[in-house]
Amino acid sequence: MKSWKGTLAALIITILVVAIAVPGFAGSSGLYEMSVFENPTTLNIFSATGPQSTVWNDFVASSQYYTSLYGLAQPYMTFVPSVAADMPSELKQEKIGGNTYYTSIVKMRKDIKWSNNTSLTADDVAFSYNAVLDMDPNKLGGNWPSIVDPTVLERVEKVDNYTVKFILKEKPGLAQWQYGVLQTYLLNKAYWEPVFAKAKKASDPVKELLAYEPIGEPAAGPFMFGKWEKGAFFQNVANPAYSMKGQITTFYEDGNVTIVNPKTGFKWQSSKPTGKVLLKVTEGPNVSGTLYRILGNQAAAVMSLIGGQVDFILNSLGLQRGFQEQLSQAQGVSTIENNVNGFRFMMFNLRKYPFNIKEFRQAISILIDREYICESVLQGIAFPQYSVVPPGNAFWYNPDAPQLGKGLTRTQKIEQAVKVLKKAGFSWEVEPEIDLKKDKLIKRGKGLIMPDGKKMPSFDFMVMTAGYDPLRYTFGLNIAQWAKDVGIPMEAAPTDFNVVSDKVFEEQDFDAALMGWSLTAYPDHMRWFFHSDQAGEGGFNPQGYTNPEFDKLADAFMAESDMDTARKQAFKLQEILSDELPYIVLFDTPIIEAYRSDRIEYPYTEILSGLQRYGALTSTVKLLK
Amino acid sequence: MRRYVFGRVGQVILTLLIYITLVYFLLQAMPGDITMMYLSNPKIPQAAREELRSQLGLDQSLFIQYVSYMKNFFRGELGVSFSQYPKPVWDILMEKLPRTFVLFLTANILSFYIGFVLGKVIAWRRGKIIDHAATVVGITFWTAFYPLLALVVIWIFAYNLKWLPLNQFIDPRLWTAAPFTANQVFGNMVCGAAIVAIGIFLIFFYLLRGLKPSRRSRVYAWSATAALIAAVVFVAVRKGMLIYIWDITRHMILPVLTLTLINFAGTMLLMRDSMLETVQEDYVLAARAKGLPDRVVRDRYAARTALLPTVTSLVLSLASSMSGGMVTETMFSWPGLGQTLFTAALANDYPLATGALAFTGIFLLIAHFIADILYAVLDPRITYTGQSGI
Amino acid sequence: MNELAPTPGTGSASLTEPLWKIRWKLTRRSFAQSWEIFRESRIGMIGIILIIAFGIFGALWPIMINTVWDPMVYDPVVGFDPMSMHPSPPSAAHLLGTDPIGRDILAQLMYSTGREFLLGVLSAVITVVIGTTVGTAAAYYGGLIDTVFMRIADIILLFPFIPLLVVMGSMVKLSFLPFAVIMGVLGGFGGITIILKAQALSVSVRPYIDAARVAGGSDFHIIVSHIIPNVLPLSFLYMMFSVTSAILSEATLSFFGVLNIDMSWGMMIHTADVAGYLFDFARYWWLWAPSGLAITLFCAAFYMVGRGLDEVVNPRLRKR
Amino acid sequence: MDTLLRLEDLTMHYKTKAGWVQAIDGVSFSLNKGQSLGLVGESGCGKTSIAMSLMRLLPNNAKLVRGRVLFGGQDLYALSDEEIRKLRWKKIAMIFQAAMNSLNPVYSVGNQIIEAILTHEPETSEEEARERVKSLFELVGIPAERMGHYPHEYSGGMKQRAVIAMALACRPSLIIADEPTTALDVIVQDKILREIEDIRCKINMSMIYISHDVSVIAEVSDVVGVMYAGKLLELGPADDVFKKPRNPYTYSLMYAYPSILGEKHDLVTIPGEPPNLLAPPAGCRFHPRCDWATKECAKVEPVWHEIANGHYLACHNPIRTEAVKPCVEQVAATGNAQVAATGTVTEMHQVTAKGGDGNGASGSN
Repeated sequence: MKSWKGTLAALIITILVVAIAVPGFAGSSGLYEMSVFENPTTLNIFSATGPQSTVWNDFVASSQYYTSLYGLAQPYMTFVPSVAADMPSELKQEKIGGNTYYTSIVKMRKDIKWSNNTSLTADDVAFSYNAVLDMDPNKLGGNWPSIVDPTVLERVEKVDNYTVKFILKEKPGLAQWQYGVLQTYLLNKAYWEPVFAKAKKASDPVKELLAYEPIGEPAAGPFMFGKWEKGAFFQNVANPAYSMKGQITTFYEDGNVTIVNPKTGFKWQSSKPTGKVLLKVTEGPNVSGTLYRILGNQAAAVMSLIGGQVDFILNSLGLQRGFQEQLSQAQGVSTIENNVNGFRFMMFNLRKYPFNIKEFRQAISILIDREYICESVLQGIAFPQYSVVPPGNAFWYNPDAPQLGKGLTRTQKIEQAVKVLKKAGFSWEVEPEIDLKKDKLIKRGKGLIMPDGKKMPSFDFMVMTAGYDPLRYTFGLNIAQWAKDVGIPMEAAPTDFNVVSDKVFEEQDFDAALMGWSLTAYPDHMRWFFHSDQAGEGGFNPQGYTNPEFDKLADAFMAESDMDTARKQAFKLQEILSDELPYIVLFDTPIIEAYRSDRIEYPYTEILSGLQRYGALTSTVKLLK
Repeated sequence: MRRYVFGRVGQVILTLLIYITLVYFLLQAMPGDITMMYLSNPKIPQAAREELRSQLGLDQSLFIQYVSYMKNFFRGELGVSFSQYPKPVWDILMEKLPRTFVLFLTANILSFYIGFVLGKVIAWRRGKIIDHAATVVGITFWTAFYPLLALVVIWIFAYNLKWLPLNQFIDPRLWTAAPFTANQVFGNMVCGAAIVAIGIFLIFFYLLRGLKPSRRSRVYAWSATAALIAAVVFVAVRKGMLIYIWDITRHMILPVLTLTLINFAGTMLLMRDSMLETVQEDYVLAARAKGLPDRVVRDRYAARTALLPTVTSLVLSLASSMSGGMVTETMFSWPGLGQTLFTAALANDYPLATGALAFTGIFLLIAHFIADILYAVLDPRITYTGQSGI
Repeated sequence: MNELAPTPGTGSASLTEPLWKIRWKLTRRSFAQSWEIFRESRIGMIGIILIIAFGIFGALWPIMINTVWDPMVYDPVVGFDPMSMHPSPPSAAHLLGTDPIGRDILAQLMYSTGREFLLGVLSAVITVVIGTTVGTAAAYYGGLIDTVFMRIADIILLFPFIPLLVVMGSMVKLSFLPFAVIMGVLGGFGGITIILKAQALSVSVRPYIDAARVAGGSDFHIIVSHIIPNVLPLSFLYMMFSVTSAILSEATLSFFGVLNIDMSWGMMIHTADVAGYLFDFARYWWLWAPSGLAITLFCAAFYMVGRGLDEVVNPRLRKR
Repeated sequence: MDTLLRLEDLTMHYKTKAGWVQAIDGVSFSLNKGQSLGLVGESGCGKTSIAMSLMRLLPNNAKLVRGRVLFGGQDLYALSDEEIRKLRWKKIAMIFQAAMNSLNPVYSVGNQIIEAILTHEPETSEEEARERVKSLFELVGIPAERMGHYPHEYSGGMKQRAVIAMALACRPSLIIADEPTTALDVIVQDKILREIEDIRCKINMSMIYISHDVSVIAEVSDVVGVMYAGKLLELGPADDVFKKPRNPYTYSLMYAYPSILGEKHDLVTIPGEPPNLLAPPAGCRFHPRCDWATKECAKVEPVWHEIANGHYLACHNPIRTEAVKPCVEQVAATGNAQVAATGTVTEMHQVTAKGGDGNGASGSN
C-alpha cells in the first residue's frame, strides 16, 4: 500500500519535472503560422461554399487552393483578370435554339497550370460552371446560388482550349456578373468529372457530392493541402506549380492596374495607366507553407502571439480593444487598425403607426449622439456612422448624403427633434423644456400625443444582451434614455440574438430593434435591404420599407453593368435612405489585428476589413527570419 | 442475478428513451433553426433555404422527425449534422471522444486519488491544523470560478514561467511530420495504460496475494511491473510513437492540474465525512485494540469502508465531466465533446447537440452500471439478487 | 436535532398554554441547541461571518446610490465616468477602478451582491421547497407517487447540468428570474428529492407518526407537523449547497455570455474577457480580482455554512 | 500467585464542552494471574472507561489525572505509542461490547484474525497463522471452513465466537471482556460465557469481565468489583461480595436484576438517577440515592479500605448482614415481597448457573 503511493507520487513528480525540464519542440519550420478559433470542417469545395460556408473553411482552404477567372486585386479591390487574359467581351444578344440569350466571350491565359502540372484549360472552366448548374445550385445551398446564379447563367461553352463563352438567360447587373459569376472558383475537370458521375448515380446526388472527401485534388491557387490534424492544426504547403508566382501587380494613383508575369511573359493593363505608382505587389508565395493552429480563445491566441508560436491571429472580428495596448508593448509585435465594411443600425417596424412617419424616425436619429457614445462611453472602440455604405468603401460611399443631427449639443438635438416631431403633428402632454445656454434638460417630455390624437403607447426596443454584444447593448440603453427625454416611450429590451432574429425575420412582429450587418464590397445590399419585394416573410426588408421610387432606382442600379453609372445610382440611393431612414445607422467597430513584425512582413497593411479579409495575405507575406 | 441484469437493462433503455426524447424536444423547442444562417446573406435565395429545409427534413412535422430520429437512434445512427451537412454526427463525436476521454479520465482519477488520500488523512487527524487548512483550501478551490482559475494557471505556468505549453493538445510544429494521427496516439495511450494497469493488477493480485507476501514475491512483483512498463515503453519507441505520446502528456499537465485543483476537494470532503463516520465504528476501535499499526487501521479499516460512497461520486463525475468539460476545453484549446456541444448549440445544430447530450446520457448510464459493480466488488455485503434495485 | 418534533411528554410547559406556544418554545429551544452545536464548527462560523459581511456590503448599495454616488456615473449598468480613460485603475473616485466601458467596479460589485443573494436564495428555496414536498410525499404515500418522482429524479440526474443550461442559454438567453427558477426546479426534482425522501422515510416509520395517525390526524397534518419538521434541517443543509451551485452556474454561464443578465459578478468577468482585458492578470487585476474573489468567497461562505450544518444534522460527524 | 495487573489510584477525566467529566476516580485494584475479575455497575459508571484505559485506547479528550496502571510490573502509561501498540492483543486482548460491529465488514473473518497474529508475531508464516486460526475456530466451535466468510454471513452468536477466537489469537495473558454477551439471547449468552470460562481455565489466563448484569458477573468471576459513578465502591471475592454485600449500592444492584426462575420478588429500583459526572456529589457519590446515607456521607468521601482478606470497601455505613431491614421494608412497601437478601443472592447465583441447561427463559433485559 505504502510503496504504491510512493511510486505513484514519484511518477507524477517525475513527469512534472521532466515536462518542465524538457523544452517544447520549438524550432521554426519556415512556415507562416496563424491561429484560428474554430476547426475548419471540410476540404470539399462544394461543402465549403455550400452548407458549410464558414469563414474558417474559406480562410484555410477555399481561398488558398482555387483561382477564378477574375478577382479583386488587393488591397484596393480593383476588378482584375486572374485566369482570364482580359476583361470579358461586351454582353450581346444572341439567339440560340429559339431563345434569346446574352453572351460574352472570355479569353484565358495560357500559362496557368494545376499543381499536377497540367494546364488549366477552357474544359476546366466550362466544367466548373456546368457541373454546378447540373447539380442545381439551390440544392448545393450556401453561396452557390449567388455565385453560379441559375436565374442568370444558362451554360458555359468551350470555344477553343483557352476561350470560353458564357450564355446568360438575362442581362446581368454588376453584382451578378462581375461580382458573381465571373469570380467563381475553378475546378479540375479530370479530377471532379468521375466524382460527379458517381454522385449522379446515388439516390441523393447532392448529399453524395457534399460528403465526398477530395484527397489529392489538384490546386491552381498558391497553396495546396498539406496535413490536417483535426482539432489541433491545419497545414498547407506552397503549390510548386503555382503559375502566378513572381507576378507583379502595380497600382496607379488613377485607379489603373497593370499585371506582369516576368516568368511567363503574361501582361495586362486596365487602361492607359498614368500618374504615381501607389503600390507594387509581387505575388508569392514566399513561404514553404502555412500552419493554422486551432486555439479555443482569444487569450490563448494573444499569449501564443507574444510567445512567438503564431505570427498572426486570423479572426474575422479582429482582436478586442483590451489586447491592443498589451500587444503594442510586446516586443516584436505590431498592431494594425483598419475600418470595416459593415454597420450596426436601429430599425423600426414601418408597418406600424407611428413608426411609419418619416419625421418620427428622423427625430430619433437626431436625438442619438453617436459621437458621444463612441468617443466618451466607448472611447474609440467604435466609430460613429450615418450611411448604409461605410466611408471605408470609398468608391461607393456618398459623402454628401445627409447626416441628421451631427455635431449638435444635447439640447440642440432635443430642440431640433421636437421641431421635427411637431412638424409631423406630434404634441405632448408635457413638452420637454431645455436650457440651450447651459445645455441642460430642465423638464423631460411626457405623454407624447401622436398625430392621430392618441397617446403614444410604450414600445419595446430590442437590443442584444450585454453578454452577446456589450456595444449594441450600451448604445441601446442610451438611445432609449434619450428618447424618453423627449417623451418618446421607448423601452430598451435586452433580448437574445436568436429571439431577435426570429421576431424580426420570421415573424416580423416587433417595434424596434438594434442589429448589425457586415457587407461585401459591392453595395448591392441597398437593394436587398430596402426593396419592397424583400418585405415579405423571410425577406431582407423585415421593417417593411416600401418606396416605389426607391425600388425603381434600385432595380436600375442592379441591372447596370457600367461602373460609373452604377456609382452615381448608388449615391442617389444613399441620399434617399439617409432622408427616409428605414435604417438609422449608428456605428461600427474598427478591426484590430496584430502580427509578429520581427518574423514576417506584409506588402501592405491598410485594407478595408483588415488583413483577415484576404486570409492574412498568405501569398505575399515574407518571412524575415 | 440474471433477473437483476435484465431488469436493469430494461430500466436503462427506458430511462435512455425518455432522456433522449426530452433532450430532443427541449432542443426543438428553442427558437431559430439552422436555416437562419442563410438569413445573414441576402444573396442566398429563398429557394436555397427551402432546399436546405427539405434536405435536413425540417419541412416535415416534428413528430415524424422525432420518430425517424428515434428509429435511427436505436439502430446506432445519430443522424447527420446540420452545420456540417452531410457529415454523420457519429463521425464528429468519435473524432473528439479519444482526447476528451484521455484528458478527463486522467484528471478525474488523479483528483479522486488526491482527494481520497487527503480526505483520509484529514479525517484521521481531525481538528488538527492540517484538517482546517486542507478544508479551507479545498473549499476555496472547490468554489473558485473555474474559467478564471484556468486562465491564472495558464498565465503562471505557460505564459510567464514558460514551463509548459500554452494551449492545445499537441505541438503542431512537431506533428506536421508525424506519421500518426493524434487519435491513433490517443488510442495507443489508452491501450498502453490499460495494459499496464491490468498487468500490474494481475501481477500484484497473483504474486502478492495473502496478508504477508514473502520478500521474494515482492521482488518478483516489482521487477515484473518494471519489466511490463519497460516493455510498453519499448513498443512505443519501436513504433516511433514515444515522442508523440510525450508531447500529448506535456500538453495534458496544465488542464489536468487545473481540473484536479478544482475537483479534489469534492472527493476530499466527501471522504472526510464518510471516514469520520467509519472511525467511530467499533471495528476501527477493535483494530486499534488489536495493536495494528496506525496506518493499517486508517487504511484498511477506516478508509476502506469509507471509500464506498466516494466511488459513486468518482464514477458519476467522470461521466458528467465528459461532456461538461466545455470550460476546460475552451480554456485549454482542447476541442472535445463539450466544445462540440457548445458550438452545435450555438449553430442550432440539433442532431449534433442531441447526439452529444445522448453520449453523455449513455456515459452516465454506463457509469451507474460500473458504480453498481464496483460497489459489489468493494463491499462484500452487497450481492445482486432478484430484486431490481431502486 | 433528529428529534425536532414535539414528542409528547417532553416540554415542561403546562397544558394550559396553547399548543402553538408550546411548539414555538420547543422550536426555539431546538434551534438554540442547534445553534450551540453549529457554533462549535469553526468552518460554519467563518461562513456565517462571510455571509453577514456580504449582506452588509450588498445593503450598502441602495444607500450609496441614493446618497453619495451620482447615478449617472455610478450606475452599475449604464453609468459612465467621463473624467478618465477606461478601464481606469483604483482611484479616490473609483475605489476599485472602472471597467472597460467606464462603469464603477465597486458599484457593480455592490449592486451584484444583492442580486446574487436573490438568485442563490431564490433558487435554493425553490429547490428545497420542491425537494421537501416531493420527497416527503413520496416517502409518506409511496406507491405510484414514489415511483414517478423517483424516475423523474433519475432522469434529471442524467442531465449534464451546465452543458444543458449553456445549450439552452445559447439558444434563448435566459434572464435572471427564469434562470433562478430553472436552477431551482432542476435541483428540486433531482438528487435532493432522493436524499430528502430517504430522510422522510426514516421519520415516517417512527412510532409517534403511527400514534398521530391513530389519534386521527389527517395526512396533511401529519406531514406538515410531524414529518416535515424532521426533514427540514436536512433541507436547510442542502439549501446552502444549492446556493453555491446556483451562483457558480450563473457565473459560468455569464462567462460564456449565454445569459441575459444586466449585471452580475460573472458578467463583470465576462465584460473584461470580451473586451480583451482578462489576459494580462497583473496589470488589469481590478477587472477580475474583486468579482472573482467575490464569487469564490460567497460560494465558499454558503458551502462552509452547509458544512457546519452538516455537523448539526449528522450527529455522527460531531466531535465527541 | 503473581500479580498481573495493578491499578493504583487510577483517575481519568474527559474534557468536554461543558467541562471535565470525572469518568474514573481513584480506582485501585489488582488482579492475579489466572484470576477473573468482574466489574459491575450501571451504564455510564466508568466500567468501559477502565477497560479502555487498560488498553490505553482512550479518546483524544481523555486525560490521565493521576494513578498508574501496572501490567506485569510495567507502567502502561510510561510506554511509547509503539510499545503499547505491540503490547495490545499480544498481552491484553479484548472482547468488545458489540461483537457484531467489531469485525470489519469488508474483510473475511479469518483474515482479520490472521492479521492480528501476523502483526504481533512477524516470524509466523501466513500458513502457520492460518492453522492456528483453524484450531481457534474449533476451540470456539465455529466450523473451520467458515474462515473465509465475511462477517455479514455469520450469525450473531458466531460473530461473538469469532471475536472470542480473535481475542485468543495471540495467547494474551489478559482478556478484557466488555459486555461480551449483552447483545445475545440468553441461551447463547450462557453457552458462550461457559466456553470462555472453559478456555480460560485451560490456558490459565486472566480475565476481566465488565457487565451491568450482575448475574453474568456472578457466574464467571473470582473477584467482583462494584463501580458507581467512576468509583469503585466494593471489591472482593465473588462469594463474599454477593453473599454479604457490604455496600448499600452493591445490595441495591443485586436486586435491580430479575432472577431467572428464582423466587419471585419485586425488583428493587434504585431511586433517582446516576449523578452527573461533571459535578459529582460531594462525599460519597452514592449518597443522594442511598437509604443508609448519613450527614457524614454527604461531606466526607469514604476511604477505600480492606475490610477482610481481599475484600475492599468504601462506605461510611456498610451493611451488616442483619441490617438489611430498610431495604426489605422498602421492598415490602412497593409490593408484596418478603425476601431475605442473602438467600436470594445465593439462589440467584445457583440459578443462573443452571440457566444454561436450556430451561425456558423469557429473556433478560
